[in-house]
Amino acid sequence: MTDLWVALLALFAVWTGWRVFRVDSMVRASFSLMLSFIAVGAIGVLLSAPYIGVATVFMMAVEMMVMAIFMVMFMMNPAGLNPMVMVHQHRLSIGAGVVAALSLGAAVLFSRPPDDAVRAEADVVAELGHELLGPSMLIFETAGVTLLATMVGAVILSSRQGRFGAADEGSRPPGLSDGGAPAGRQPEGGGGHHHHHHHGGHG
Amino acid sequence: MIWSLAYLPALAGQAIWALGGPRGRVATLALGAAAVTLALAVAVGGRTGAFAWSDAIALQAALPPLAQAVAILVPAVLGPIILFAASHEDAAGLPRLLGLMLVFTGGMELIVIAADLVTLLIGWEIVGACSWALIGHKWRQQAPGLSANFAFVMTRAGDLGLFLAVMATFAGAGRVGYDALGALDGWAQALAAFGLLLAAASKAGQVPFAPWLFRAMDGPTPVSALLHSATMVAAGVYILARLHPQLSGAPGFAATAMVVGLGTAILGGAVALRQGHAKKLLAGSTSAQMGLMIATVGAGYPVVAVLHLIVHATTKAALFCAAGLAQGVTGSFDLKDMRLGRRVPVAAALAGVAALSLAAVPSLAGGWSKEEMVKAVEHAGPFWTAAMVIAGGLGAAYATRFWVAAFGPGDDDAPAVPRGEIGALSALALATLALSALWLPAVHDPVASWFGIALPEGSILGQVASLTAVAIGVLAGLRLARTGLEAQSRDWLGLPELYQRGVIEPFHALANTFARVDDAIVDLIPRGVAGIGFAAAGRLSRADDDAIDGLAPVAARRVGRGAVALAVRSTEALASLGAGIGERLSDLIPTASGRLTGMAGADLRGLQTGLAHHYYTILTVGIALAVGLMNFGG
Amino acid sequence: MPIGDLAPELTVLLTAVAVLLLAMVLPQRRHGWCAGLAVLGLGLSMALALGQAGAERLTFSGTYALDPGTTWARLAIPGLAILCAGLAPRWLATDRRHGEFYAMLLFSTLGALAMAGAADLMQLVMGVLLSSVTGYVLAAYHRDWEISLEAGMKYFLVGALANAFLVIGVVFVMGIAGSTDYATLSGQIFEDPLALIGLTLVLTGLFFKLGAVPVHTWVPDVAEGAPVPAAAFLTVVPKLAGAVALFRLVHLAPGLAALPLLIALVAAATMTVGNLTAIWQDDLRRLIGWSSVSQTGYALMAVAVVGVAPMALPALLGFMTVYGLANVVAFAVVAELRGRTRIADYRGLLRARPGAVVALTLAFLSLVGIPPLAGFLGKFALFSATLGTGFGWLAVVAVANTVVSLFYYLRVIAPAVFAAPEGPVETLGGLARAVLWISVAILVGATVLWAPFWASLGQGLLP
Amino acid sequence: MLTLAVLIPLLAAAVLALAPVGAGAARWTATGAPALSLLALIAVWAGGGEGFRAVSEVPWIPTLGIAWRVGVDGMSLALALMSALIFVAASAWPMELHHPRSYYAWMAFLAGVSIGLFVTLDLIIFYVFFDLSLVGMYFLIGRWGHGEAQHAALKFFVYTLAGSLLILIGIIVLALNMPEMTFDMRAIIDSPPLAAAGMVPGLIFLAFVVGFGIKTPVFPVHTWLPPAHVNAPGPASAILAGVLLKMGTYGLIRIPMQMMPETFARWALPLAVVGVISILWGSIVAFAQDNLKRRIAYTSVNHMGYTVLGIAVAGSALGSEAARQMALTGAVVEMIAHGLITGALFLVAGAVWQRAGDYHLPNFGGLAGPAPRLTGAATLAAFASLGLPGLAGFVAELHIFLGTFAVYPWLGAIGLLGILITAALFLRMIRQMFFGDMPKERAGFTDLTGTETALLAGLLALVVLIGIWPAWLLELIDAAALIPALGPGG
Amino acid sequence: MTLTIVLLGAAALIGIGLYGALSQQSFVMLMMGLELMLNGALLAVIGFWSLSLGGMPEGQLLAIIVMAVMAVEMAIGFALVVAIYRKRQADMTESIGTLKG
Repeated sequence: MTDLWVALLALFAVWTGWRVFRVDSMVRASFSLMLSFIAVGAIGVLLSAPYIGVATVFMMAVEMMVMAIFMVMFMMNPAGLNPMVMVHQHRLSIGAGVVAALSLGAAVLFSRPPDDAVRAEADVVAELGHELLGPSMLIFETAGVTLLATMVGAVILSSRQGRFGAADEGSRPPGLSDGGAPAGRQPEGGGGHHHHHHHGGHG
Repeated sequence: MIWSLAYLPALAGQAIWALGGPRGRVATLALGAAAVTLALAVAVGGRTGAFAWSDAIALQAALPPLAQAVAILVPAVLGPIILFAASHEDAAGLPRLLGLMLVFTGGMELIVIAADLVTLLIGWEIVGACSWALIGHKWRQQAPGLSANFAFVMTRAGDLGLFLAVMATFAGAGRVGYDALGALDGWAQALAAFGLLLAAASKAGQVPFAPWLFRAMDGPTPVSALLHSATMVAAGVYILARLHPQLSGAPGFAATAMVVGLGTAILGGAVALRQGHAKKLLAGSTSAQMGLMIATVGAGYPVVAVLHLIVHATTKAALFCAAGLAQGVTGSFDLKDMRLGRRVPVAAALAGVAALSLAAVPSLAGGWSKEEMVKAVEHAGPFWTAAMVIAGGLGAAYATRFWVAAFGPGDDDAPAVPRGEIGALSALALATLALSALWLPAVHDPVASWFGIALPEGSILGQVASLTAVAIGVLAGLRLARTGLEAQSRDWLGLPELYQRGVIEPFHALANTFARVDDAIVDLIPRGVAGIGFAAAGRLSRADDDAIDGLAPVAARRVGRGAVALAVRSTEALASLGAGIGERLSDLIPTASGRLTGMAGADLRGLQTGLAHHYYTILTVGIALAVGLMNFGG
Repeated sequence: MPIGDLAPELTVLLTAVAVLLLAMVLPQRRHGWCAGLAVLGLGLSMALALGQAGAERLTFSGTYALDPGTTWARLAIPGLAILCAGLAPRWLATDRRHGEFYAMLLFSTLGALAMAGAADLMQLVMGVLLSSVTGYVLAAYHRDWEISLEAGMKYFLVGALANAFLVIGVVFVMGIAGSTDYATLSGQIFEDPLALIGLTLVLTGLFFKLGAVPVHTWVPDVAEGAPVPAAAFLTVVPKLAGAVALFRLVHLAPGLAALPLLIALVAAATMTVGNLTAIWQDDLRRLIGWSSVSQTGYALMAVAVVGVAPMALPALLGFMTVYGLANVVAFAVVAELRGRTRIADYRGLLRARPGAVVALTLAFLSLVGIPPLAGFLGKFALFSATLGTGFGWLAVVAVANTVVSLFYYLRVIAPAVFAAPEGPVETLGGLARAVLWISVAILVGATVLWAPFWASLGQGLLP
Repeated sequence: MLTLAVLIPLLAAAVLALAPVGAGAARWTATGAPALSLLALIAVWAGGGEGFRAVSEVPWIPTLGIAWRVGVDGMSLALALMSALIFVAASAWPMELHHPRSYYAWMAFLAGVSIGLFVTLDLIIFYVFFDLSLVGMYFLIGRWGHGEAQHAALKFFVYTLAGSLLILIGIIVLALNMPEMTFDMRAIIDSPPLAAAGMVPGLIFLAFVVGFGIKTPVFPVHTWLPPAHVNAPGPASAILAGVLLKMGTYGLIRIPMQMMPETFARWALPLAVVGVISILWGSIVAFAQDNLKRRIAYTSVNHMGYTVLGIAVAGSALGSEAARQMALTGAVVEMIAHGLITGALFLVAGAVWQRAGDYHLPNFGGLAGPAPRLTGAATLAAFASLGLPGLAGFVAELHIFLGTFAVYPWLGAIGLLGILITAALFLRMIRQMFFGDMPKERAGFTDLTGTETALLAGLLALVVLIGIWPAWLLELIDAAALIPALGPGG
Repeated sequence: MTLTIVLLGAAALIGIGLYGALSQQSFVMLMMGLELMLNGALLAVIGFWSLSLGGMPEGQLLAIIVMAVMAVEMAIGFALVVAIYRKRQADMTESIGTLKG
């Protein structure tokens, strides 16, 4: 029974994953992606990894909400809700995806992973806790530092205003002479080809 | 001590050149050096010397009688020539001229005293280089420079034979002394013998090297006199005579020497007979006379050849002085313009002595030594003797013709007074007269015993034939000189026709073919690459047209010059090809790889499009390949 | 948990946090002080590392290795980071978030250290991730300069895909081998295709850090677009760490014949692509970027002969050290010349700025491997390690590439030395110039110091 | 002592690079430094001894068997002496220069490097100096050359670096195959590794031959030479031809011949053929050149062809011991002789350039009038180069041909053609330059100055001395000690 | 059996994700492709942990790491997209093509 659910959920995850690139707006795409994640999270719950599964579901739900809001609020107004097709090297990409999936599938079929299912009585959440604060503490801590660094970095890059006014003002290389233009290649005319040219409801 | 024979004149020559000074002082110093050399040559007879370079190579010197005779001859002839030069040549270049002549003499003496092949080679090449400098003495003019280069390259081509001989001797015996030469056998012996013959033939102006002697005539007259009498040209004969004991064992050596010698003697005689240029006539005669001597060596009588060499040296030096004197009077070497008998009667008489000696008229020295040579060749067989007799007849003809044309009684009787020239001429003519004493058994027997040989015995028939030929030759010479010096009728003995049909026309056809090929190649050549080779070839063909009548001698000369021209041209073509295509081909190694690399660089640069999805593609393809390798490549 | 084992890493971490805090309180024009603090912290970290130099053990339950490789990384990485930090104060003087730059630099250094010492695939992933995310930020640090942002974005795009592959690879390897622990993985023959794919994907993740083909595409863009101090850092420090990490990983699968071959082919491709593409560059920074791709290719020669040649590890470490030095010198010259980067702008520079041209020449000749500069000794070590194994042909490929590389290095030097000078040249001066000369001095001194340095390099690594 | 001989010029270079001295002082510093080296080398020579002498050793990287090792045998001492002498002449040669101080710094640097290359006994140090010579020459040609100097310098550097890297590979493989890794030349010569037949020794030999062949240079890897010469300043050309080319042939003797004799013997014939081809090719192509320097440059290919032929014969393990010694003696003498002669010729060419700014031979003529000393020097050098007896070139070529003929008769015979063509081309050059009419634009051409005359006279006097009395040189070289002992048939 | 199905699902997700990463012009859509690949990794690690490795704790840790990678990459990615958008109003990969060659 569980196996059937798992199989169906896996199929659902794949199908929704496929939908991500088939739907005609980014918001729908991100909801499809969320559904795919939720399916995987559900598989986790079914396969005795409740913590991981639930964490996945919650985390991804939040992330995808953020992503959707992000697109609506911040990015290409009103493109976030508009139908769109924005692809390049499409055939090659399909080919690459198919080849990757098929060869991984073949590898899966030809591989002999150990056959040792999780014991039903195991207290997996506690084991995870012990692992995190025990043998793998260094990894966990490194992950923590990484998250910290990511937050700092993201703030640096994205914040508009800093302590001293506009955060990015003056953040450019020194010129060849004091106050001159930076050396080397110059930016190409201020975002000349704006995306509006590329999609306009033909989708 | 023995080495001083070589380095003393050489050093003296350099000193004289460096010091310079007025005509008289230079001449005196040079004469003094020649005299000292002469004295040394007399004094050091029989001595030996060695100068070690390393364990393997030591320069050796020795002076057996045969060598000593030549060693004495060289400075003895040099003296009068210095005298001649001092009065005949411009004062400006005189120190250089006399100095180089002394260096040249030193080189010749080194050849004479050499007792091993390396020493010989050293002298051999130094003589060649000095002759280059001497022929090119008048460097401001175009012709002497070209001629000097031509002569040097030509003789050096023959020198390669000497190089081969040295190499073969070392390879065969591990040493390079003359004694080692005798110890050779098999291919080493053959290579050594024929290498030496080649070298000797080139120095002695034998076919096919004869043309360089003509080109050498662009040098000053004293140089010609020296070159053609006791040095350079004589070196070829000398070395064959000196090494005859060691070489005669090589199979085929004797016959080849005789073919070359007698062939040149006849062809050279014919050339001389048709010449209108005084010095070139004499040059042709030198080839012919050297041919006779080489044939004599081939017949097994080296001492006889050397005796003729000595006689010929005084004779020929005298004749060149006479020719120079005549040119001094008329301003050119053209025999047409001469007939100076009334203007310079004394000189004419002295030249007459020399000319008769060259003609081998009995009672004069040349007559004796030539008859001895005929006797020597008789031992080789009747055919050789016949050729020898014919050559002798030709010699009598051109000698007579020369004298009559140059010093026969002419119309103009305004006296001209060449002083120093007369002195030199009379010294040489007197020497010729003195050598005539060799007719006397009281003289020639002790000479023969000093050399340690017996003079050859000949048949009466041979003597008669030879003398008859001389007589006919003299008469023919008289007639030829009288009937003028322009082109003769083409049916002279039928030979010109034969040459024309058999050699000249086919050769022209061949030359034209080559010329077309050459043109095709020349098109490939960047302009200006040609230079000396083409200039030389052009000059050769012009000289051909100017000086040669299209008669018998033409064949010899054309073949020789044609061969040279061909060699020069083919080298030229190869050089241009090398400089052009070949260099580009070898330059392909760096440039082509460089260019390919550069193109690959430009192409690869194109891969870095600056577009992220292309980066992704590269990454994905790379991973696919890596996965494939990991799964299937192990 | 012997927390002291990680004292150098913790020092870097604490310094990073301290710098972050300091940057919050300092007025903007004093942010240069943060550089001082960072340098102090890195120096302290090096001193602590020196104190643990002899250690040879696994720590933190086998997730982190203390061995010669880690010791070297703990000295070389902070050392080079100090030089890069020294280039920054003048360069970023106008930046309003100047202070945080050093925090990111320190976090990135920490990531590199974590990567170099990782003895567990998961730790490796975290090290790579920390190093990468901070790297993106460093590359894009000139937020008011599109070129820099573009460089950061491209770095991110390539890195994100590569890291995704890395994680997938780790999952597969763990799924088949049952562990991510090097000590457990060591010697296990990888037979299952899934495990082999996993291993390949993990390698790809490290190739990304090293800038090796096919994940080299970010290097020239970052070298050209990133702030020069960051470019110097990013083309050097992650590579050093990646090289050690890769060495450790390849060390794990001795029986896998295809693995050395793969590395060798990647090495050949990397050096060739890097060199050939560098030929016609007309931007100096980009040229250095491509040259650093090719240098990665040379370094991989040593990895290809892991386990076969006893000198492989010292050769790798020695080569990477001098490569890093020479690269920092080259970027220091660019920094000192205020980012002057078009090759045409270097014409006749010898007259105006002889010091800079001499330094650049020394750096380039060292990168070519002209003796007696240390770059030669590095290449010599690589050749010595490679020749005599089955991968001698790699040395020949490297020779051909070295010849090509001389060509493009001379394309910069020749006009600088031979041409007539053009116009006035301003410099950055200050700490940047000091760093330039300090690094030149170290580079030149490396020739003499090579013998003790070489002797101190370990021959083997812990799993 | 030998270390001193290397360090003095290098120190002088450092001083010149840093200290602000005037042009005159720079010139005398750059002249004095190799002169002091020359004295040091003469002291070593006077010290006498057999085999490697004046040896000293300072460890550098002991774990890898690399050390600063110096010491000379007859061959290297002779070459070092010759190099020092040529550097004295080339540095003292009067030049009008921009940036004279840097120029003389590079000259002194090259002097130290070149002497160092010949006196070192460590393969890595050898390689170091080998490469440094490229760097020095690159900057000399590129900065002070004329015409297409930068391109020529680039080609020179890139091409010869390719060769040197092959040598590096060879060196490393040799050292790796020693029982204990070492780069000590003496140790490797004493027990040559890679004796077995097989692909690896063959490939390593090939690497050495190509590497040294490029530097030498031999056909067909010689094409870097003419442009480098044509565009270099005269004294730099003199050094390039006189000293740097010798590094190739010296290396050929020292490394492949002495350190892998079996392999060398196996491949001696192809090498000899390459030598003969170089002889002919160099002379024939030189014949077609209209540019004075190009012509002299190609004769270098020709002369180095003789040297390579001699070396190949010496290592052939065929023929008699005496013949091989003869060939090797000839090869080494050819190196010395060619250094002196071609050095002199290129200095002459430099003098011509300084006066006329032109190398195109048809634009010349009749210079014997205004410039007799120049004519004399050029003629003497040309005759020496074409192998006239009594001059050094003859001694060399005679030995080479004697040895060659005893081993490979046909090659010896074919190679002889080279001396004929060389004669033709040099005589043609002399005639074009000095004889005949003087073109109008050459009016005012001046003769050699006193300094120039003295320097050329010094070099040429040695040429004459070697030509007449080579015994001292042959004894110094001691070719018998150079040829590795090898079983018959190798 | 279940494991195989799960892994095949993971393979499909990775393939689709790769397709997305290669084909999408928009930064955001491209990142969704990367997320999908990591989703596949997550599915695989859950499958391995539960069905193959006997629930060993490192498996869960790896799952967390996969999530951490997702989060970190997304955060920094969005920050970069924001920064670029602010300077250039660009949200597509083609619009950042200055650095090339």
